[in-house]
This record gives sequence, C-alpha cells and structure tokens, in this order.
Amino acid sequence: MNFDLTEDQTLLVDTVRDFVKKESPVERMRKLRDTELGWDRAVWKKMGELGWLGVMFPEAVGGAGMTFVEAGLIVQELGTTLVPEPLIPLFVAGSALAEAGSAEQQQRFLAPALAGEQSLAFAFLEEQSRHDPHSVRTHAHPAGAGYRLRGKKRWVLNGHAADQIVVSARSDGGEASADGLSLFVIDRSLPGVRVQPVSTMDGQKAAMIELADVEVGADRVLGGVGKAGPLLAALMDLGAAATVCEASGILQTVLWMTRNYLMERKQFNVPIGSFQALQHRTVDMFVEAELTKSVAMLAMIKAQDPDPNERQRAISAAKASVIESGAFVTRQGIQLHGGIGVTDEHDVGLYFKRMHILATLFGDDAFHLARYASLPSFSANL
Amino acid sequence: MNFDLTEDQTLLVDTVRDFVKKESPVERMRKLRDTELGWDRAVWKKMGELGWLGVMFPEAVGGAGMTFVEAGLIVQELGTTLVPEPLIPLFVAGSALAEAGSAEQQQRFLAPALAGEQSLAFAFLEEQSRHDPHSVRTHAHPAGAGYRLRGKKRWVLNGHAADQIVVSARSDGGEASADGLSLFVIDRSLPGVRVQPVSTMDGQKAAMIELADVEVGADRVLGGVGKAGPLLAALMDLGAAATVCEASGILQTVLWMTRNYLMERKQFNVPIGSFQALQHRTVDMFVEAELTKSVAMLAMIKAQDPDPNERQRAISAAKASVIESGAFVTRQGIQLHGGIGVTDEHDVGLYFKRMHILATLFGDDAFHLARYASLPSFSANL
Amino acid sequence: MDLSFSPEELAFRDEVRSWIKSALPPHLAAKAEMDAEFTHAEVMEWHKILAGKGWAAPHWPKEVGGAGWDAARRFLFSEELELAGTPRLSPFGLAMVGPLMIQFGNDAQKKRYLPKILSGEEVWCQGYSEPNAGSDLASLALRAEDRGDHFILNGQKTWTTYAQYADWIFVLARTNAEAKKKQEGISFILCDMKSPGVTAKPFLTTGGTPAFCETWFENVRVPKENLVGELNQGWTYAKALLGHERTLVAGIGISARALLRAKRIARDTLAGGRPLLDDPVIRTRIATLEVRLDALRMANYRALAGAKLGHAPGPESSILKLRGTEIQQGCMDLLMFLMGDNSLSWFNEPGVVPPREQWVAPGFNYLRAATIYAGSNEIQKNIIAKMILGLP
Amino acid sequence: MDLSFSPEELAFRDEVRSWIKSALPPHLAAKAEMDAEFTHAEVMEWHKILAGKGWAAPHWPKEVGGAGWDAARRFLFSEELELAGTPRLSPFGLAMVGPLMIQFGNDAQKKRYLPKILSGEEVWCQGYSEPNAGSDLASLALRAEDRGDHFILNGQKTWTTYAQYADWIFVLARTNAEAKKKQEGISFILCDMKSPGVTAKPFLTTGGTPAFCETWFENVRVPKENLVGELNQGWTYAKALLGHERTLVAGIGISARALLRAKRIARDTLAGGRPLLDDPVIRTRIATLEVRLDALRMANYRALAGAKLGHAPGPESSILKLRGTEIQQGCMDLLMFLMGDNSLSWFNEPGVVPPREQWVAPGFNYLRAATIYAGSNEIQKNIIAKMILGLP
Repeated sequence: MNFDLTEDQTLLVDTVRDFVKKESPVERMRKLRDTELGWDRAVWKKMGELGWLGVMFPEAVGGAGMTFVEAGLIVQELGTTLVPEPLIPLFVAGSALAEAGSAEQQQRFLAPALAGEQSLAFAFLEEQSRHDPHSVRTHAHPAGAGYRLRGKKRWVLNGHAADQIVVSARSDGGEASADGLSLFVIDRSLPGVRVQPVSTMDGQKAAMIELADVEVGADRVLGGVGKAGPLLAALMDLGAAATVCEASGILQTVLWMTRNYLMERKQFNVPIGSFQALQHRTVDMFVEAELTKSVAMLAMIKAQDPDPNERQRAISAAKASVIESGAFVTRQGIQLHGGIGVTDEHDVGLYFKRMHILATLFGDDAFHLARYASLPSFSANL
Repeated sequence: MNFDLTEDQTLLVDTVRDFVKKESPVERMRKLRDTELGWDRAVWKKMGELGWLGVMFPEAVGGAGMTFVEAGLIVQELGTTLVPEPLIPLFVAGSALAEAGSAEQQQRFLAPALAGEQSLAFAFLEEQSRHDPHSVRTHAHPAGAGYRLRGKKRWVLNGHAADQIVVSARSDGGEASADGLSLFVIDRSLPGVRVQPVSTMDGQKAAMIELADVEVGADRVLGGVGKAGPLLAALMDLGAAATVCEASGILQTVLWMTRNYLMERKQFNVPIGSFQALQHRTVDMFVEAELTKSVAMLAMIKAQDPDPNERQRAISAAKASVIESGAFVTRQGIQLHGGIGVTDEHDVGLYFKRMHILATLFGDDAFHLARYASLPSFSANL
Repeated sequence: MDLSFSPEELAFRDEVRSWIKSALPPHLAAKAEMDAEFTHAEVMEWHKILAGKGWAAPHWPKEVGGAGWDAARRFLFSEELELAGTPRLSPFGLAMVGPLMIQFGNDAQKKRYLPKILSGEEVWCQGYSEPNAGSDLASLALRAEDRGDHFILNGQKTWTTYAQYADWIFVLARTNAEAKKKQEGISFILCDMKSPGVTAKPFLTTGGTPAFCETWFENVRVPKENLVGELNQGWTYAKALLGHERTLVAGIGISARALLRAKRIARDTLAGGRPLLDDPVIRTRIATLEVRLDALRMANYRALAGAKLGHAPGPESSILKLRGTEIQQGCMDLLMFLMGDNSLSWFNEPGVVPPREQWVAPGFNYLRAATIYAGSNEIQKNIIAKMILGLP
Repeated sequence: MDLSFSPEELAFRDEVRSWIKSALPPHLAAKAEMDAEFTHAEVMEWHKILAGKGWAAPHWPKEVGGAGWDAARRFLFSEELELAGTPRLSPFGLAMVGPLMIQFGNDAQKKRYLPKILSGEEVWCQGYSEPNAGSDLASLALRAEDRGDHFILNGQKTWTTYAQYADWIFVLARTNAEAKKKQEGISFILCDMKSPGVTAKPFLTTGGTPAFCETWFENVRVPKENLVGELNQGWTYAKALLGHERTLVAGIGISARALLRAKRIARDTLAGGRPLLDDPVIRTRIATLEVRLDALRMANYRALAGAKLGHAPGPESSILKLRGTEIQQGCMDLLMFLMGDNSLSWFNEPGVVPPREQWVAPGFNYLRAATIYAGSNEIQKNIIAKMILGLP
C-alpha cells in the first residue's frame, strides 16, 4: 500500500500546477465561458503536446502509456482553476476507442485527438436514461454494409465541438437491457447528424444530438455489434471517476479560498475567521475536502479495475461520497463568503456551479447508492 | 385559528406543572425504575382523582368529557420530568373502549381505570408487524358463545401490570389485511394468558404476552367482530400523537437544562456557554425544540380528526418531525454536557433514552414518512 | 386550541383565489406556471393591478390605504399569492420604508410618499449594506454632513436591490462620527435617485440576472426634510423593522409551490419506465422535506395566531427565517436532483428542457443568498443565543 | 499509487485470521458473535492469550516485547481483531503509559513496568480528567507536593476507566503552582493503586455498566522514582501521546463489523413478509453509512501509508477521530432503527430479543461518549482550526 506519487507522477502534477497557476487562472475560464466554443483550441493543442491528453492511452496511438491514475491527477489539478478544456469527454470516448477499437480506428479517430488536433465526445444519455448507460433507445439497423442510426442523445459534453462522437445504440434487447448495445464513432459532418449546442450551468457547452437515419459504415463500429454493454458500464465508471478527481481539486480550492477570506474579511473590528462558529464550519469543510482527496485516490486506483464488482463498488462509493462532500463544501464556501459569495464576479459561485455539474454527470447520489447496494459485495459475508 | 389555551386548559397545565415540580421531579422516576412495577399506584390513584386519567373520556364513564388536546397537554407536561405512570397505554386502550365498547363494557373496564383504581394496556405489536397495526397473526376462533385466542404480543407497555389488556386478533383476512380484525379485552388472570415482564431502555416496564388458547366470552369483544381495522389505525395515531406531546416536554427540558449547564460550567476560566460554536449548537437545539412545540400542537389538534387522510397526514408529519428533532436535541444535549452527560447519575441520559422509546413507539420515521407519502394528500393537486 | 380558519376566513380565501385567477394577466400566469423570474416591468404591472384592487399593501392601516385585515387574512392572502406564483412585489416601499414612515415619519412625509408607494408610481430601494459593513451593519461609513438646511452624502452602498429601476432610496447614514457607540450616530434619510452625484451600477449574481446594484454617493445634496424621525436615531428605526422581515422571508407558500412542482416533475419523469414519484427512495426524499415544511407552517400559524390576538411576536417567530430559508434551499436541491441531467441546463432557448424545469437552475443559485440576506443565519443565531437563550 | 497489500501482507492477514479462530476461546467467540460487552476478566483472559503469542503489544519495539511489524501489518492485525469482535484490550498500559515510558522513562522504569504490562500481570488506568478539568485539561488541580524523596498526592481524578480493577494509575499532577503557564507546572507520575489514601469508586454510565471510576487521593505517598521524565514536563509527554489516540479511536473495523451486523439483522427481519434488506429505502440508509466508512477507510489507509514510509502523520489523520466517532454513532443509530420495536429492550434475559440484538442498546448509549472522550470533537475542531487552518 502506497499513496506517494512516483517521480514521473510528481513531475506531471508539478507541470499541471504550474500551468494552471501561470497560464490558466480562473480568469481564463471566465473569458471563455461567453464564447461559442467555451474552450481554447491553442491550449488544447498545447495539452496534446505536453502529453496530457494521451496520458492514459497506449504509446502506439501517440499516448504516454500510463493509466487513469495519471489522468485523474491531471483532472484534479485542472479542477483547481476550472480549466474548461474537454479532457473528461476525451478520456471517456478515447477509452472506448482504446478498449474496443481496432488499430486502424485508433489511428484514425483517437490519434488526432491525443495530439490536440481534434476533440472527442461521448454520447450516451437519452431522455429516459436517468444515469443508466444501458438505457438506450437509439436504434442501429443494419443497412447495406453498415448501419442506419436513429435516435436522440442529450447532454453530450463537448458535443457542440467534437470532431468525432462515440455514440451508443441498440440493435437488440429491451430498452434497459445490457445486451444488444453497440458503440459507433460518428463524424459530426455525416448527413443526418443534427447538433444543437446548449449551455450548461458551469459556463461550458454541450449538445443535444439527433441522429436522423445516419448511415455509418461498418468501419465505424467499435468492437462486436451488440457487445458493448460491459464496456459502456466501464466507461460510465471512468467518467464518474474523473468527476470525482476534478471535484477533489475544486474542494481543496474552495476550502482554502474560504479560509483566506475569513482571515482577510473584518467585521466587528476582527477577522471573521476569529469567530468560533465559523472556524468549526471551516473545519467541517476541511474534513470533507480531506475525505474527498482520499476517495479521489480510491477512484484513480479503481477506475480501470478489471473486476466489475470491485470497480463499481469503489466508484459508486467515491461518487456518492464526493456528492455529499461537494455539496457541503461549496455551499458553505458561499455562505462563509456572505454577500460577495453570490455575486457572479466572485469565483466561489463558479466552483459551486461546476460542482453541481460534476455531481450530476455519470450518476447522481441516488443512482450510485442504489447501485452500490445492488452489488454482490454489499451482500457478501452475511 | 387560535393556539392560546382556554382558561380550563391553562388551569390544567398549571396543576400538572405544579405536580411535576413538587411531587414528581426526575428523582421519583429514578427510584421507581428499579422496582418491579416501575410506577406508583398511589400516584396513579391521585391522577385519577385529579381527573387527568379521564380527561379525554365521556363524563358518563367518569371522564371529564374533554378531548385529546387536554390529554396531550398533560402528557407534554409529564414528559418534562419523565413521570413514569402509564397514561399513554391508558389513553390508547381507553379510546378503544370509548370508541367501540358498549356502555356496559365501558363501565366494567374503563371506569375503574379512569378512577385510578386499575390500569390498562394495549397489545397490538407482534414479531412481524413492524409498526403496522394491521399486521396481526394472533387468531380469534369462534368457540362456544365466545372466542379462543392464540398468538403472541410483544412490547405491551404496562402489560406487566395492567388489569385489562386490549388485544388485537384476526378472525379473517391475510396477515396484513385491515379486514377481519377484532379487539378483545383480556383479563390478565384468564387461563392461558402468559405475561413475561420485560425492561425497556427508559427504565420502564412492558410485557411479552402469550395467548395460549385463551377462552373469552362475547362480552369481551369491542364492537363488531372483524371490524376493528379502522379503529386500530386510529388508535395507532392517537398513541403516536401522545408520543409527540411527551417528546415536546422532553425537548424543552433538555434544551434549558443544557443552556443552564453552559452558563454554569466553566473551562478556560469562562462559562462554556460563551463559546460561539456551542451557542450556535444550542440555537439549533432551540429551533428544533420550538418546531416540536408546534408539531405537538398539530398532533393534539388532529389526533382525533374524523378524516383519516387529514389525521394521518398530520400525525405522520408530527411524528417524523419529532423523531428528527428529538434525536438532534437529546444527542446534542449529551454532547454539550460532555463527560457528565454520559453518566447514569445525570438526568440528560434519561431523557435521551426516553426519547428513543418515544421515537420507536407507534411507528418510526421510515414508517411515517412512507405512510405520509402514500396518502391521497401527497399526490393531490398534481 | 384551534387550527381551522373560520367560514368567513375560508370565504375570504376563495375570494382571493378566484380574484387572482381572473386578475393575473395571461402572460404573467404563463411565467408563474413555470416559475420563471419576472422582470421589473412585470412586477410593477402586477403591483398596479393589486393597487387598483386596494390590495397592494393590505398590512398598512386603513387610513393610509391598507386593507385593515387581521393577521390571519394577511397570511391567507400572501399564501394564495405565493401558491399562485404571482410576481413578488418589491418590499422596499411597501414592507420597509412605508411602515417605517407610518410609524416614525411626519405628516408631510406620509402625505408626500405613501400614496406613490401604494400606487407603484414611485419605486424604492434600500441602502443599508456597504462593502465593509455587512454582518456588522452598524459600522457603516456613508457620511451625511450637516450643512444647515441640507445634508451632503458621500460614500457607497451595496446590495441595493433593483436600484437601477428605483426613484428613491432610503439610506442609513452616519451623522455623528463622534458618538460613543457606533449605533448611536446613524440617521435614516430619504434620497431622490435622480439627485446629482448618485450612481447605481447593477452587478450580476450567480443566478445570472442583475438584481443588485452598487450605489455611489458623491457630494449628494439632500434636503433636511428628508430625515425620518430624529437625527442619530436611525438605527433604532431600522431595528424595529427587522422583526417584520423575519416573517417575510419564511416563504412557506413559495416552498409549498416548489414541492408541488417537484412532485409534478417526479410524476412526469420516467426512470426504468416508471415515474420517479413511484420510487420509494424519491418519495421519502420529498416527504422528508414536506414534513419539515409542515412543521414550519405550524410554527408560522402559531406566530400568526399570537399576532392576531395582539401579542408581540414570540421567540417562535425567530425560527421562521432560519428554517424557512433552509427549506427554500432544500426545495431547490430537490428540484435539481429530480431534473437529473436536465439540471445541467443554463439559460438555453425554450425546448431544451420542459418549461417547468427551465428556471430551476437560476433559482438554485440565486437562493444561496437566502441564508445570507436580511441578516445572515449566523447573525440570527447570535441574536437568538443572546436575546432568547441569554447566553453570554 | 497502490491500494493493494503485498502477497506477504495478505499471507500475514490469513495467518492472523486463522490464529484468532483457533485461539479465541468458545465462550468469548460466542459473546463476540453477538457483540456483547466483555467483562474485565474476559478482557484479561484474551490479553494473556495474545501475550502468549507475543501479540499483546505489536506496536512496541522488538527489544521490549513488540512484534516489530510495520504500520500495514499493525493495521491488518487490528482490523482482523476488530472484525472478529474479540475483546478490546485495555489501552492504558499497552497503548498509553507503555509507549510513553518507552519514549521518556528511564531504564529502571522500563525494566520494572513494561514486562508486566505486556503479560497482563499488572493492570493500569489513566488519571487525567478531573471534575473541573475536562476540555480544559491543563487546569487540573491534583497536587503533588515535593517532600524530598517522595511526593504527597492530594486531589481527585475522574473518568478513570476500570480503576476498580487497576494495579497502577498514571496521573498528571500539579508540581508547580507558580508556573507562568498552567501547562508548565504539570508532572507525569505513576502511583500504586494499593497505596494508602487511594480510593476508586465506580459509577454507572448511561450504557448501564460500570466502566468508569472517580478516584480520590488523600495524602498519598509516592516515591520520587515514580516520576516519569523530568519534573514539570508532564504536559509535553501527555501531548506527544494524544496524536496516537486519534488513530486508535477511528474504529474502522468496529464500524465495519457493526454494518455487517446491521445487514444480518436487516436480512433476518421481515416487514410485510419481505426482508428489510430488500427495501430500497433501507438499503439506501445502510449504503449511505457504508460509503462514509469506505471514505474514512481510504483516509486511514493514507495515514497508514504515510506512516509506513516513515512520514509523520499528516493532517489527513486528524479527521479520523472526528469522522470515525460520528460513523460509530451512526452505526448504533442504524442498528437501533433496524431492530424496530426490539430496540426498546434493556438488559432483559436472553430470548427476549435475538442474541445479535441483545447488546445494541447499551452500546447505543455508551457510544455517545465517543464524540466526547479522548478530546471532545469540539476540542479537535479547535485544534484543526488553529494548527492546520491557521485561523486566529
């Protein structure tokens, strides 16, 4: 058992920290949130060059051959200043390609993204799905040598900009069945792909995507047709793990931002941080932020665990835990800032918003607690 | 709308307050909790003479002809010093007699209790019932001119001492059906009635009662055979309302006991009540205790409402509310007392224990929240 | 003890309910149905409709245009408004400076200002908080120098809600910097927003709409007749008003409406083919909050019944702000939770999420302020600890 | 980053597990199964069995009888003990005065006391708290007057756990009443409980069993050689020990065992004909607590991994006491809830409630102390606020 970072990991974290400090303070995100893209292609390219985008992917496709631990560390640090580039969609959609794609598909769809030349998105949510990655109505009918896709995907992160979109579709099985699901790589320029950009509360962008009889070749199916059920579950966990890591960065920031404000803000002629009730509240925030650091490590380590029970138990625990901690820390962060905390000009509200997005993405607390309680581990040793 | 007490009610409350102060400080309960009976027949007799026991029952049977509001006010005041006499079992079992019993049955079974000469118990819980008054396995077979009862009742408050016990039994219908239920009045001396006294956490006593083919005459059936379902539900609410009222008395006492301790206890050369974190915690206790006062009034007013939805909505809200408030106030009461709060010699622990008993009796929070959400009112106006 | 309303009170409620139904213009009713945020113009439109009926300030004495209702009717009236989701009128004239003027103002002031507050012809805003005087309001720094027949105001106010639309502002200003206690050198002054030297600049809140301003005063000349009550007694007047605010912000009707909306969303949202409202875990979440609201409603009834009989508001009313704002926030949390992925949305065009869900996220953000404004909940707890519990 | 144990560590765990299975006497195993409270005699019986195996004080250095294990093995060992529900050994000798003596005592003291602590031949208790020195421990009043070759102790200690069974007590005593800071006049002294003038009187806790004593000292003569370390430095030594206590009281294994018990009760209890464990609301309640425990276990692993590599325990370890005790109490609440009506029970004869439920209510009461003892959680928060967050 060992939670110390390796030399490579330490170097990586230091580089990312340096970047957020010097090149991507929250101010950058503030400027970008009003733009159509919401992020910066030049920065994306740089992230590709620095090897961050490919960090968890095989060297053969231009990655660094490391694991999700390193990806999680990057996301955690980027969370500290709300860096808006779409790494989470990349890591999730990219993992679909890395896990199920052929070498050719990886070179074609993944390599340009890892280099920072293109970006990806992962379209799995539908109107009825309520966090369940197996609840898919979008249909894939065999058509000629390929397939015809029909359906509507919602809340596709980076769907407004992604060059390639990994989409789930059903060729068989009932609405919520894990069987009969497949993953396709869709080019946004294919006929029938209708992308409606939407704004998300955190100042980022996503898309509602309608697939109106989109014809795709067999070369755009990832892995075997109808076999993507387990992979979809794994991608969901990977995404959830990434949100936990980013939340950890957020909570640390909000904790210390609040603590600093308490030292600085004077009322009744003393720093308000000298009031015991506020001190204890800040300690409660500290406890939650520390626990979140811990569950972020849990998420990093277990996100790619091959044993589904082991993976789902850890990820659901981490996600449910961080949702509770995140709600508390960001709410109290605002409360302890008082009036200034609810102004758009202060950063703490931006963290609050992003935390809600992270809490909701890839499963809320009700979803993860229910899943946790349905795993074999929950009923083991009775 | 008016929550001021009438002159009669004010007088009643004053009398009870005077009694608990002068004749029944917590010390009396402490002495009684180690005795076999757990309460005092002489005090009971006096309560009968003062008209408290009969307060909510018709004048014809020796009562005062008032309502549950007055009963609730008495119970609330008695809660302030943990008075151990079995008023709640009397009010519940007595209501069964008052609602469904004939004039003859009321004279025979209820009148002596209201006079303080006998005491009553209400036996409705069974191993499988989990707060549901309609979950009854105890069976009533017609036998000669009467019935033969067979089954086991658990946690019968005052069952160790009651002269007459109101028992639910089933002659028809499935285990949890509201149909086919009847109420019988059992004399503890009847052949086949086996009473095992048990201790409850609050220092009181109850009984496990086995009915091994107990033969009872038709004169011991309350109302029509198989028709007691709605009455059982109403009795459950009455009992729940009484627990809410008693809890309100407890919470007020614990709040002010704790506040006084904070003024008195010095550490670091100042009263610990000068520490803001403890002040705010005490304010949180105050808020819960005040809300409990409010829901106790709600319970008093609605306990006998003839509209089942209206009654159940109010009682379940009050009970769920008081369970949350009571847990908080009594736990923080102990916490703020520090070490002394977990000694048996300090009173705060006794209130904590009694609060748990009250929380559990006549339905816990899960039961009442589920019931609340299943009522027509919950889905109205959608 | 009696929880029921009298037949007359119930008839009154029915009258109010049906009047609202007929009087609320369709375009406002449509926004109410989806709990959208109303614009200032819409609020004033509704204000004028209420004023036309004589119901803009029912809590005022009859002789200055009030309705002469008792507390129960006032409660029923405001609950009906809240349940119908009508625009909330700006409280600064009707609920704050108006009552203060009625109690402490002179006849000339009452004659000059009250009718136009009532009619909505003049809009007011409040100048209390300053950048360095929030919880510690009495340390405010806006100076009002005595220049014989007028004051000269210099300084800055913040959180001046809707100052950009206001005709008048009432401020707490320092008129005696030498006073022993800082509370004793403060006066209550009315200032025309059109006076030279007054600048109001709106800023955004996290809710995404510009409700608040910063307001600067640079050598603003204010005639002495604009002083309310006595010089240096402003703090006393302002404090007298704070009690009223507590009951204003409980928002029982608002939360009740939010819970109704929550259930409607839960009924209309399917998961695994079943409405969320059928899921026992979700039912329990909703019921938990609704039960808390039931308890608070009873506390509000108690405060009201006391007021009706002429009692001073007792300690039970002090919890209304604390718990009421927590429940309001809890309702927003619940709504966002029920919306699931749709709670990601932010100011998108209609159709992205159902109408009922469209304004939840801004409210979720905006209502974080509920536990901060009108005396933060921490300040409320300080007050209860000292005033009610008598802690040192 | 690595969360797994090495094959050697896992083999070690298996060894411990099977040894416990074989070494725990059946009558203790039966009590463990139902989580009954063990008597002092039973605790000492198990102490001697562990001592026979050389496992009574694995955290001590090897040269004084420790096992020489690293932190991971110590964690695995104690988790196995907790999961098996074995009697918890008295910490006062093994975890408190022993390590303190090893660090600050002289050779004669080590030789005289340590072997008998290890073997269980001498039982220790702790004399820190006094009736007027709880959270403000440094204000303690027990006097130790210097009489040349001995001290004379006068005063009172309280919360002296199991003093009625103890052979020795270690006390913090005031040896310099004139010291500028009250912390500077305190010494750490060992006292034979059989000394004339020592009286220990047990009192009941709300849990219903007599675990604690009040202990009086009336002109008790203690030889100077019983002073540990230097005169007036006792506070420093005691503080050095407090950090250790934090990790002792997290009780991860205890809570894990309680959750297992909760699920077993939920599986065996039917409501409406179905096991409670199948009820989604109840599953959610259990899972909520288990997830909190998972998070704390990770925090504990982190503290442990740090310790393993020789780091000082970082800030992450300070949360173990705070959250660990909250979770322990949450487990008791959950157990009582699941028991339903059976949670009314109190020290009845066997058969009234199932064996597994019999000892829940005393624990429910007793564990209210968990957030109070070993430095109340409020004191812990004060410390974190100052030491970690640097708040004024």
